[in-house]
Amino acid sequence: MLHIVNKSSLERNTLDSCLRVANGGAILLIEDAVYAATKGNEAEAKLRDALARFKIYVLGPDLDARGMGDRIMEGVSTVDYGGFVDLVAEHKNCQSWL
Amino acid sequence: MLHIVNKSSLERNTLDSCLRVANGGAILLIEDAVYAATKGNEAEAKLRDALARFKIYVLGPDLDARGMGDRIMEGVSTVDYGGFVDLVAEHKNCQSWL
Amino acid sequence: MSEGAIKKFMFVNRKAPYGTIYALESLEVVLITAAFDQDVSLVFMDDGVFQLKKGQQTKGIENKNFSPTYRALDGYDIEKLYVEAEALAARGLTEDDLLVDVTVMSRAELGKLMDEMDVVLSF
Amino acid sequence: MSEGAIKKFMFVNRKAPYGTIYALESLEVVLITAAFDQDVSLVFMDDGVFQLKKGQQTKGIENKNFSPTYRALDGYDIEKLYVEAEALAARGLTEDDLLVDVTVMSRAELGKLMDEMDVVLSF
Amino acid sequence: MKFAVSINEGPYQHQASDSAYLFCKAALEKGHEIRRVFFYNDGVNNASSLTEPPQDDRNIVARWSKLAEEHKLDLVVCVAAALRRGIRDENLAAGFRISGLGQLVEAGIEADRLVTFGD
Amino acid sequence: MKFAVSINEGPYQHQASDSAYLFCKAALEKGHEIRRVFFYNDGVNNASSLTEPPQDDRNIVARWSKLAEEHKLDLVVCVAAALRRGIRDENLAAGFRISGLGQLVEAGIEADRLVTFGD
Repeated sequence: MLHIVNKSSLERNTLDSCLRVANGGAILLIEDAVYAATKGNEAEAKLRDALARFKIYVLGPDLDARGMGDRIMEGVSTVDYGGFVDLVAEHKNCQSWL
Repeated sequence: MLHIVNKSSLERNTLDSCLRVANGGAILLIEDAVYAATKGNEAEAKLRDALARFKIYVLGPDLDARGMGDRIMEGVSTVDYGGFVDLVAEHKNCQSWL
Repeated sequence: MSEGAIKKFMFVNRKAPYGTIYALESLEVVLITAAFDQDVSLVFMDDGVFQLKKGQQTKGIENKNFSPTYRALDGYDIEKLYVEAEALAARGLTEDDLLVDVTVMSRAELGKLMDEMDVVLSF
Repeated sequence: MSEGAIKKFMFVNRKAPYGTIYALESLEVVLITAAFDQDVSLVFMDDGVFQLKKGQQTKGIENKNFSPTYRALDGYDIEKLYVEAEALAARGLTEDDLLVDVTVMSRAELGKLMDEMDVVLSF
Repeated sequence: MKFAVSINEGPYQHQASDSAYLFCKAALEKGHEIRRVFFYNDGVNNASSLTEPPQDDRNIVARWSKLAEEHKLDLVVCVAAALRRGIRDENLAAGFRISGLGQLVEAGIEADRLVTFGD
Repeated sequence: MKFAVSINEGPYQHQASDSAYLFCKAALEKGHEIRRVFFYNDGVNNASSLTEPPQDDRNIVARWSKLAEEHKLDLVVCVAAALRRGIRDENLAAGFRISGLGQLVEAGIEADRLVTFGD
């Protein structure tokens, strides 16, 4: 299953909820959620732990828009909108954690 | 100064930000923020500590709408919209933590 | 149109009522989805569990109390209501506080259920 | 109309850019407030510090990069830019990452400054 | 005392406009003056004359229009925000007017208190 | 593959409509089908023909209309949500149609994947 998260984990609880409840699969961080996958962010350790259970992706255009393109943490993969489409297609189902 | 918070502290960081930065004065919890002042909520201990530094109010109509009117924690005062107006008038300035 | 296909729809309710419209709009889709004879599950987690709290009185905020609708779900054969145990506990609530009968589940069980769905809508 | 009154306006920016419009709309009010010859302070705290991050490139999201406007504030005599030290640290940022010169303050100092304002607008 | 109010979210989706309305009503009942209500960001959607909520729900737009008429309130919609969102004179509800962001700043200067309602 | 997309927020205030648009464009470029785009909640405000963003900004509504024309997309606006927010046939942009919530459920049934964009 693909989990899509779009809010900064330092502002809202959606990433935490996803990590707490979701049963593995993939997580795609888009919009303001991309900050969670950047080096030095308070969420970094949490994300690193999550890499044991999830494949984690971040939407590159959202990362670049926010000037964070060069800060992505290790183990997280960058995709473009085409990659976003592929991720949705490859997984049996998806959920946007709004 | 009057600090107005309107989001649940279990969903967003606004109450935490307010408690972290604000320098005392009064806090009014409205809309979904009222849950923070109810017994048994995870925010209860945090609120109790805050009572040492802030006078804390909760908007009664919002509490009643959510069926939590009988659960308000000790030390927090309930006001109606008229009381909300009084609080704004009594304090030199106010801020909505959006 | 649907050619008799039945899909598993899950509605994930994570937000408190009245502060935003999502809880109400979720209910609207739930009712329509049942009318399409689909397999409907409702999940209440995080602040979404507050949607089911007994005793909502909205006169003071001049808004409509839509919580009685949860009691009516049964009449539309919507019976799969799941509540996150950890969410209830973190909010000082117990099953007795809720308007309707629900199945309380651990977060792990909920995650597993989610995986089995065809369509997951989050509100 | 304002009869020469000068008030202390503070704009509290707490949200990341582009995910929502608030950062952009805050800038609009800031510019207008300066045009009214008011005393203007900008505070960046929580995710609001990301608004000042260097190197924003918005072509990929087909949105407008409004971050150069922060560099232009100086030209409107808007010079009081305060950034929460703890917020920077929690996001792996340093002053070198920021587009403009700012005064980095502790949360306690920010709280004190806030108390001295006449009007506080939060975005 | 002179209050000003600013609303950043549209009707129904968020409680902001409801809370602001009940705040204004209470302030007026207490004999305060509402110097201006400023609709900014999605708040401009509170001014659409085309809204038609279900019969059993509150009519947020009509409620503002009525309050404005009864108390001669100045309801100002931010022109730039309104253009972005499709609010113009042709779909502007009674009691509202479209003007610049300067009206918000002016309200902040002239009022004793400015209270913001948002998301 | 057949996709359906649901959008819960209005233009400009949140990135939801931008993200959904770029997702749809990428899916179409890859040869997928977009079975329907459903506008729900404040998402209905994406369909206002009266929007007029600043010259140097993207025109979110026009962009959807253009994509719909080029790819014969079915852009459906929820009627109940639209009435609450003042979107009607008289201010409906080209390429959109107003219909019931059943259209969202139907899209969920008929499409292989339903992706939601919101706040």
